[in-house]
Amino acid sequence: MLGGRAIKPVLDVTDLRTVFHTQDGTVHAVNGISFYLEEGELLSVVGESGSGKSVTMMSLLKLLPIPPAEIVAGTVEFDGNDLLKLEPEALRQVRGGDIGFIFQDPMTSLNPVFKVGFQIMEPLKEHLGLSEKEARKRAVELLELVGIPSASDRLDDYPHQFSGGMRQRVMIAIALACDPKILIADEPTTALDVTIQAQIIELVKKLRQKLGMAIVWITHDLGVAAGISDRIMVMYAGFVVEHAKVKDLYRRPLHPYTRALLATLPTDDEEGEDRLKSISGLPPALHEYPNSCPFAPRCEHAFDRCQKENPLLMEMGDGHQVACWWDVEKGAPR
Amino acid sequence: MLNYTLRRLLFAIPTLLVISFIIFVILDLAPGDPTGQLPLTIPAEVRAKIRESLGVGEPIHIAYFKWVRGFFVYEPLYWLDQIGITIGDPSERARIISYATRGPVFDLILERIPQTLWVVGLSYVFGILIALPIGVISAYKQYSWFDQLGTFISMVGFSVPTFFTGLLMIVIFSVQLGWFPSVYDTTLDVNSWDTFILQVKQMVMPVAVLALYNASQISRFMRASMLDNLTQDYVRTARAKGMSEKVVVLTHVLRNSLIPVVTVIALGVPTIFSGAIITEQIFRVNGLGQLLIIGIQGSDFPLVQTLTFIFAILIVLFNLIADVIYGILDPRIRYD
Amino acid sequence: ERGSDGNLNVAYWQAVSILNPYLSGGTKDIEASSLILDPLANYRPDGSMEPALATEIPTIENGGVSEDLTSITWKLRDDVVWSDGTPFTAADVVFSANYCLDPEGGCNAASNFADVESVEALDDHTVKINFSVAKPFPYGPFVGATAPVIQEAQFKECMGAKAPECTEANFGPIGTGPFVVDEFRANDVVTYKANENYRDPAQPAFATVTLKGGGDSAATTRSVLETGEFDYAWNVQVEPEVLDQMMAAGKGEIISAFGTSVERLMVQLTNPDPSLGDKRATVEGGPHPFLSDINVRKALSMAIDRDILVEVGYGPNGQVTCNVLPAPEIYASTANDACKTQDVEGAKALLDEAGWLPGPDGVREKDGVRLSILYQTSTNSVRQGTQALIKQMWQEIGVETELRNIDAGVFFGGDQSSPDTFQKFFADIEMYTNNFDGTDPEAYMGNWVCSEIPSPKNQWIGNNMPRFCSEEYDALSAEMGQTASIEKRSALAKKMNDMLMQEYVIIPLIHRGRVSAASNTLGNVVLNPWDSELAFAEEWTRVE
Amino acid sequence: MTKHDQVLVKAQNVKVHFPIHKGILRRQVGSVKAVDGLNFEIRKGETLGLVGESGCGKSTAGRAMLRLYELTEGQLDFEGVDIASLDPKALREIRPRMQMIFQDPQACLNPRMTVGSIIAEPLDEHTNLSTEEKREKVKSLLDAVGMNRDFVNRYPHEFSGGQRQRIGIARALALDPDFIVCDEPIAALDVSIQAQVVNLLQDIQERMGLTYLFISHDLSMVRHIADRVAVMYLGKIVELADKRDLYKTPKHPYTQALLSAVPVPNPEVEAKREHIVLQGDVPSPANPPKGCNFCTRCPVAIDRCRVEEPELRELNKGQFVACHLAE
Amino acid sequence: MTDQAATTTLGKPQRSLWGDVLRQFLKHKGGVAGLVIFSFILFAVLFGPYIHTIDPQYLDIRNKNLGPTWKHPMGTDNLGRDGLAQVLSGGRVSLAVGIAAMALSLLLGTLIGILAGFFRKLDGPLMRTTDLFLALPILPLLLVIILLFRDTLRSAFGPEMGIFLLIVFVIGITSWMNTARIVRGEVLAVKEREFVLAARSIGTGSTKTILRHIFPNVLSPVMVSATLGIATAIITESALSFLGLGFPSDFPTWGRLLYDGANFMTLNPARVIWPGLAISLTVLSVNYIGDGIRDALDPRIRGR
Ligand SMILES: Nc1ncnc2c1ncn2[C@@H]1O[C@H](COP(=O)(O)OP(=O)(O)OP(=O)(O)O)[C@@H](O)[C@H]1O
Ligand SMILES: Nc1ncnc2c1ncn2[C@@H]1O[C@H](COP(=O)(O)OP(=O)(O)OP(=O)(O)O)[C@@H](O)[C@H]1O
Ligand SMILES: [Mg+2]
Ligand SMILES: [Mg+2]
Repeated sequence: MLGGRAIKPVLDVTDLRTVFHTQDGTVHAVNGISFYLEEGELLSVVGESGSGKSVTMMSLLKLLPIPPAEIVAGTVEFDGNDLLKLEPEALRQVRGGDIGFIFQDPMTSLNPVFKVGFQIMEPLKEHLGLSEKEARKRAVELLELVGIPSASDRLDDYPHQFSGGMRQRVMIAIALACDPKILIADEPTTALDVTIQAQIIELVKKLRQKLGMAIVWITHDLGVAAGISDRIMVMYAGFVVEHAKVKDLYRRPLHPYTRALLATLPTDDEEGEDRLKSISGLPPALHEYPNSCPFAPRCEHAFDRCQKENPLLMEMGDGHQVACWWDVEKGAPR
Repeated sequence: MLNYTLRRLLFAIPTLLVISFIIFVILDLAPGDPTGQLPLTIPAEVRAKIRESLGVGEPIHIAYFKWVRGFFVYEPLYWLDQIGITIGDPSERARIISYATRGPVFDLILERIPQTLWVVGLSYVFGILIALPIGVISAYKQYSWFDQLGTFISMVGFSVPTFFTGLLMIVIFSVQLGWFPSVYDTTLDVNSWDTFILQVKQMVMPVAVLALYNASQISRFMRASMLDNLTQDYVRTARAKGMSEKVVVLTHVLRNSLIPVVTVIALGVPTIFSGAIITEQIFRVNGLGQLLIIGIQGSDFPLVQTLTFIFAILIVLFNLIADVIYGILDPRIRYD
Repeated sequence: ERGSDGNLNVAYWQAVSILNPYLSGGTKDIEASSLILDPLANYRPDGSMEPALATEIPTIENGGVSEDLTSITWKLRDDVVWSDGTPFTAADVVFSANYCLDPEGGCNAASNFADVESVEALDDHTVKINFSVAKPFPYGPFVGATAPVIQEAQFKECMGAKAPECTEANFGPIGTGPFVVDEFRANDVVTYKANENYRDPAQPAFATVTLKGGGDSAATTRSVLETGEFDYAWNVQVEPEVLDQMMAAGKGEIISAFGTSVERLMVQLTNPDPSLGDKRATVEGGPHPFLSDINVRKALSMAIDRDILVEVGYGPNGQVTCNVLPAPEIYASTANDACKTQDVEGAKALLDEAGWLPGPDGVREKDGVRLSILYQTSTNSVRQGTQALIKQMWQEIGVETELRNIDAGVFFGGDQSSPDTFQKFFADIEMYTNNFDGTDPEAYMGNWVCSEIPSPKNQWIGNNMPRFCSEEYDALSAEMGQTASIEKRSALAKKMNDMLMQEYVIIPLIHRGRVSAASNTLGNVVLNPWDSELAFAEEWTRVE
Repeated sequence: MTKHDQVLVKAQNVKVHFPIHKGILRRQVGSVKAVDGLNFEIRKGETLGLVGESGCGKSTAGRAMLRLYELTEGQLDFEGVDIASLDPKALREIRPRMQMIFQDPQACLNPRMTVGSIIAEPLDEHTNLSTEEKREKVKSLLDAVGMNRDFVNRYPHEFSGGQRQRIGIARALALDPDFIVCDEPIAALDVSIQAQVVNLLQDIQERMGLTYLFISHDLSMVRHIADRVAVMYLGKIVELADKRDLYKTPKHPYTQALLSAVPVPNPEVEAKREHIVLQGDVPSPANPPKGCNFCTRCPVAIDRCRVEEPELRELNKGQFVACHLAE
Repeated sequence: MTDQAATTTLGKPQRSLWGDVLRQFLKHKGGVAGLVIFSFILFAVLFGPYIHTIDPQYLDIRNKNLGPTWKHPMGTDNLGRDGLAQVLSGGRVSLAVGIAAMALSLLLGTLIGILAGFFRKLDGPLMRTTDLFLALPILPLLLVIILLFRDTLRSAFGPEMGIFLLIVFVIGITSWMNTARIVRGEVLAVKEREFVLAARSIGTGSTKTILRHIFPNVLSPVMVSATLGIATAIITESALSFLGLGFPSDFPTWGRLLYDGANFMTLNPARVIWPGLAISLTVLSVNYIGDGIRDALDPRIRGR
């Protein structure tokens, strides 16, 4: 897809589609998403709430509740296998072993009744077959790695004895436990304070250098994404609407949605205008598979083609892809 | 936690005293008379004499005081005596005496504990052992046929009174098939394999009836609690760590789901001692429940008062235990 | 041969709570202790007396009873020893009497010792009982299981107020009877073993006895007749058709015998209207608004089809009766047998004649008084069946009935504070069974004299539930107390019975048999309606 | 700054401590010093931003402003009336003049009441309007917050977060208040919606001359909306200044760290920025450190900071800082 | 899309909370099945006696212990009373007692639970009271209550209504404790929700806060208690009749029919099957209705 891919990606997702069967009908949460991840790079996924970021990532490892969820199409190539076709047993080895996952809410993502140490050691024993003692040693190392002081004492604490930031570090430690090739972080800092968020981001940057794993970083904070990523993927209503190298995207956003998102942010020199720009309207309910552009109702540039045809990702050069019929740079339809 | 427990215990004392007094007043007001069970051929004057000799009709405050003294002073002293610690003059002790048996109430109660624990207690244990897996599977496979069937059976088990299920069992297993005795032998002394088999046989039916009833309630709680926890975020975390479903459900979810269920179970324990009246009656297990009902029927005031008060203590105590267990099981809860 | 027949399993649906009959008048307790304790004489199933610890039954003829009827002298067997091996002597008998006579002891058998002035041991094996009045029937003390002999040595320390404290003795009395207590669990089970020192070396045939209490009547019966777990079930109260079905299993039989029990309706003659306050259901409160009319009472009796009551509720174990004193044979009147056939038309005519005419809803009324009856009894499924039947029968003659059933403990309990006792009788009709101990009806017939009317003045103590008061009846009762001759006594008793019947203040329904169930493998069992059912258990054997 | 001359709310040494009970007799053994001596004033018509980390006492302070919590100590003047000591009746009278908008638009609306009745509740409590008048008022309020009038009969769950927040705002406006405490009104909203709500708040402020206490942890948004900003740390204000001063020349090391932690949505800038990454977590307010509250995490702390508590002092005109080192 | 969404929502007819609840309820298969069965039972006991006109108290001794016949579809009992007529009229009483007692117990339980949960000061005393009630000996208490109130009620309301009130009262007063515990827990949680604080900031008083905000939000657990409550009340009533404390003996209720029939189980199975089935079906259907209502009341589920 993307031109000039030098190395073989560690993860290659093509045309992933996931739906939820609910009482009110089918929700089309992920509508044919393709992306790849190269060794050691950090891919940010941004988009507003409900755009399918989490569902996409959880589909990869079938972490969704099935039913109501159903992965209707797609392949997830990892290590020469299609994860979606893997036997449950083999998939289990990938989960936590090869691919680590960090979830959004550190408050609820740890099991409240087990000691932190136990929760870190669990995957170590499961995947690496470490003994209790070895696992404990490794757990201490991991906690030290993520910067928790007096780690060996804190192994016997319960999650509620940790602050939010520390819990998120524990989550990271768990995800890193088995030296995964890929780390998927689903909004890992959203629930945290800015200063703590800065700590975590700093930590991830450091770990990346040290361990060199590939990372998918889900966020809705364009600021965070700007600081850490190599590439950015913007999602809207279950589609990828724009995809580019990070500098490219911020310098030259091509999709009206991306542009609008960037515009809503308050700027440094607030002297300029008194009011923020906002995107009117609501994201669509995903009750049917869209055959028009899902952003069209909120789009200032929408024209008749947008109502009739859903744009596919189009290569705009240097790996910059966009799914839009309107060329914002020219101010005319493509 | 210790502080909390101590404080609750401290508060329990006045509560219990009030409870004991209220029970006393209720029993005092209650109609009925210990001579009511005597044949009509016994003339009224003789009845009056008997009543007098029992101490019926004393002013309530005196009677209450005597009972309180018996319960809180003389009985403990007596039992201390039994283990070899003598305080005061043993012959002075007026223990609480039952009207009907003219024997100490505590001895009667003590005699009943084995069968109560064996039958009713065991049925509670079995009920729990049946209920937990049913609850877990029902919740894990919500709306599956297993779940539907489980719901159905537990509702039936809950709605059919035990006097009916008990009798049905007797008709089938004792009368028709002759497998199990319909009468529980409390004097059976388990000292060999054969007597053990006998003991098991005589326990099968009452335990089954009660276990069904207990299981149907507990399994509902278990199911609800599991359902609550299965959708929690940490479950996803466990799966993402690559834990097997077995570990996810039986370690992570179960441990959390058990917290409320265990307290429900603890709250149910006092009913072990009082709750199985009808079943005890049907199979003639003659445990504490039957003792209570006999006491009530015979207006055996000291027996009823003492038994109900012991139940009250158990209720208050297990309320406390339930709360404490909650605190122990759930590390987030810290009472202080 | 003693102890050759293994274990005897007996089921009582009321559990035994104490083994000292003097401290509990409960039938179950008395019968359970009758296996251990013997009186001087027992009643046989035919109503005759048989000496037990005595050598013979004292009579005027053999000089045992004094001519003036004020004393009786018993000769004791000299070959009897207590189960602990010590000899049985007259001192034990004297002690037993004193034990019961002690005013602080609350002795249940006190009525057996009524009018006893003193008991003396003439020698080691002769006891003389002196009465303060002439006793035409001097067999109250030490005859029958209610008043057995207890061992002085064991109960010496347990006189009077101390009686209840001797738990060990009360739970395991030493006796002269065929069995001794092995283990006693109050309100649950008693196990006995054969008394090594029993006076008849060949008895008892059973080595051990288990007497299990609890459950209900149907369940105990089932355990004899259907499952065969038990050999004997006491006091069967089960609907006849259920009983038939149980017997079809072929494991046992129903045995029955007729004593003096009569299920009867008591008619309230005074006004039970709650608005009367303290005067409610007392003579002072005035007569009953309609039951004071003898025509109404008579019509109520006529309307009842007693055959159906028997058929539905009692089967072979009940007989229609028209007397409140149906037995023994010599006392049974035949003057009232008309009641045996239902006469609805006659009843209606009677009421019409008396001016009780059907109102718009079919209920008869006169001067604004409706024939609306509150009919109470104790809780018991057979009684409730009878109630329902009678309600319908009365409905046919235009009488409306409201049924009420009261817990037996409350109904018979005599608690001053309860409005529901049978003595207070705050209802129009009440139903229960009564009988008398032994074979002598004097005390029983004395229940309906004026002075026995319960009222707040005597703390509602008294047996004259209908509040019937007749000088003539009182005179007859007094006369009986002075009469020794059996024939004259029987004539007096019949006359009193007929008076009550013809006044319709008591409406007898059913002469109830005592019914028990016995396994087919049990031999020599005859139901004894005059004494403890277990009084002759030493004679029972196992047959194949 | 002429429009902001009159002082509307004045907090003097406001403290809110939550008692901690321990022991068998539940004696009070200490307290959570959620708010520990606030001094500031809010002028009529201005927006005072209040920023700080989670748990530093922002919400408690906001709620204390409306006396939803009883003050442990201090004085709270609302137009010269000390509301901290008002009796319940007088307090009820004054309630309509001060209102609150909550953080979680989901949680602050009763899920079982219709939008109409939610907005009408303050009217029920404080006015004698007829049903008809109330309905009209509710509709005009819906207009004011830019919602469809037909939504009155719907339930909160049928709305998006932004719409729900508008409902909350409409409720707060129902009684024409002078002062509104906005407790993180946009924290739970999506990026694309946040702007809508902020714009709405600004519109209303202009139209109705409202005064806001705007609590947030989003420093860029506070910079956008506020006139002056107070930075809180562990129950205390560490810096209070005009927003320009504060963002340009933060004096307190905590403010500096806070500002540097805010990511900038520009990869080029972001790559070059120096971040001051604080170590450790905020200490527990039940057990604050001796001396300066910030000394445990402060990158420049000196010994004096661990002993002596710094006063909030006016460094430049209108810029208050509580730091020994600031100059 | 906004326009589209707006028009679809506007196009819908105006909805109310209860309308929504109903709509959601109708989607719950178990709930609907339960409702159908329960309505059927209700319908049968209300109107059945007008179709099957035999007097349930009429004794037809000559036709006792019959199996099912055309005239007596459920046979007759040992006094010749018609089984069907008894089940129908017994159902009226059992259901009335079940529903009324449940209502009373819920009322008490909810009230006490809310008060204890909402007012910290009341919490201790009320919860100790709950302990007290849990510890009270039910049977003697019953005897006392009946002793104290039976005659008054009987003269005020007539024998049957009087006993009905008494039984409802007794069952109600001895079964509210669990509801109270549950509601209290729930209130403690709801009390901390922000909308309660919002109400306080508006100046809403305690009473109104409770009525408007707390109560509607603890309704779900109350509903669950309610469904279990009906079942327990029906069964407790049967235990009362069994002890002679209930209705007059010739007054059929399901529990009593089952109890009286138990000994005739092998002789005439119809005597236990029908009342047993009636109780079980009622309990089962009420339980499913409860499930349905709970789901329907839950805005989280409904909101989706
Ligand atoms: N269990 C579920 N049942 C039904 N629909 C679901 C379920 N989980 C997610 N969805 C729907 O799938 C869509 C995508 O959800 P997803 O969680 O991936 O969003 P997101 O981009 O991660 O948003 P956020 O930033 O809020 O985490 C949403 O419309 C959501 O409503
Ligand atoms: N009712 C209460 N009882 C005891 N402590 C409380 C109470 N309310 C708040 N606290 C404590 O007071 C401190 C300040 O809480 P507050 O909610 O004001 O913080 P905040 O700055 O609003 O945080 P956030 O950004 O998370 O909303 C916290 O440590 C909190 O735990
Ligand atoms: Mg997400
Ligand atoms: Mg807050």
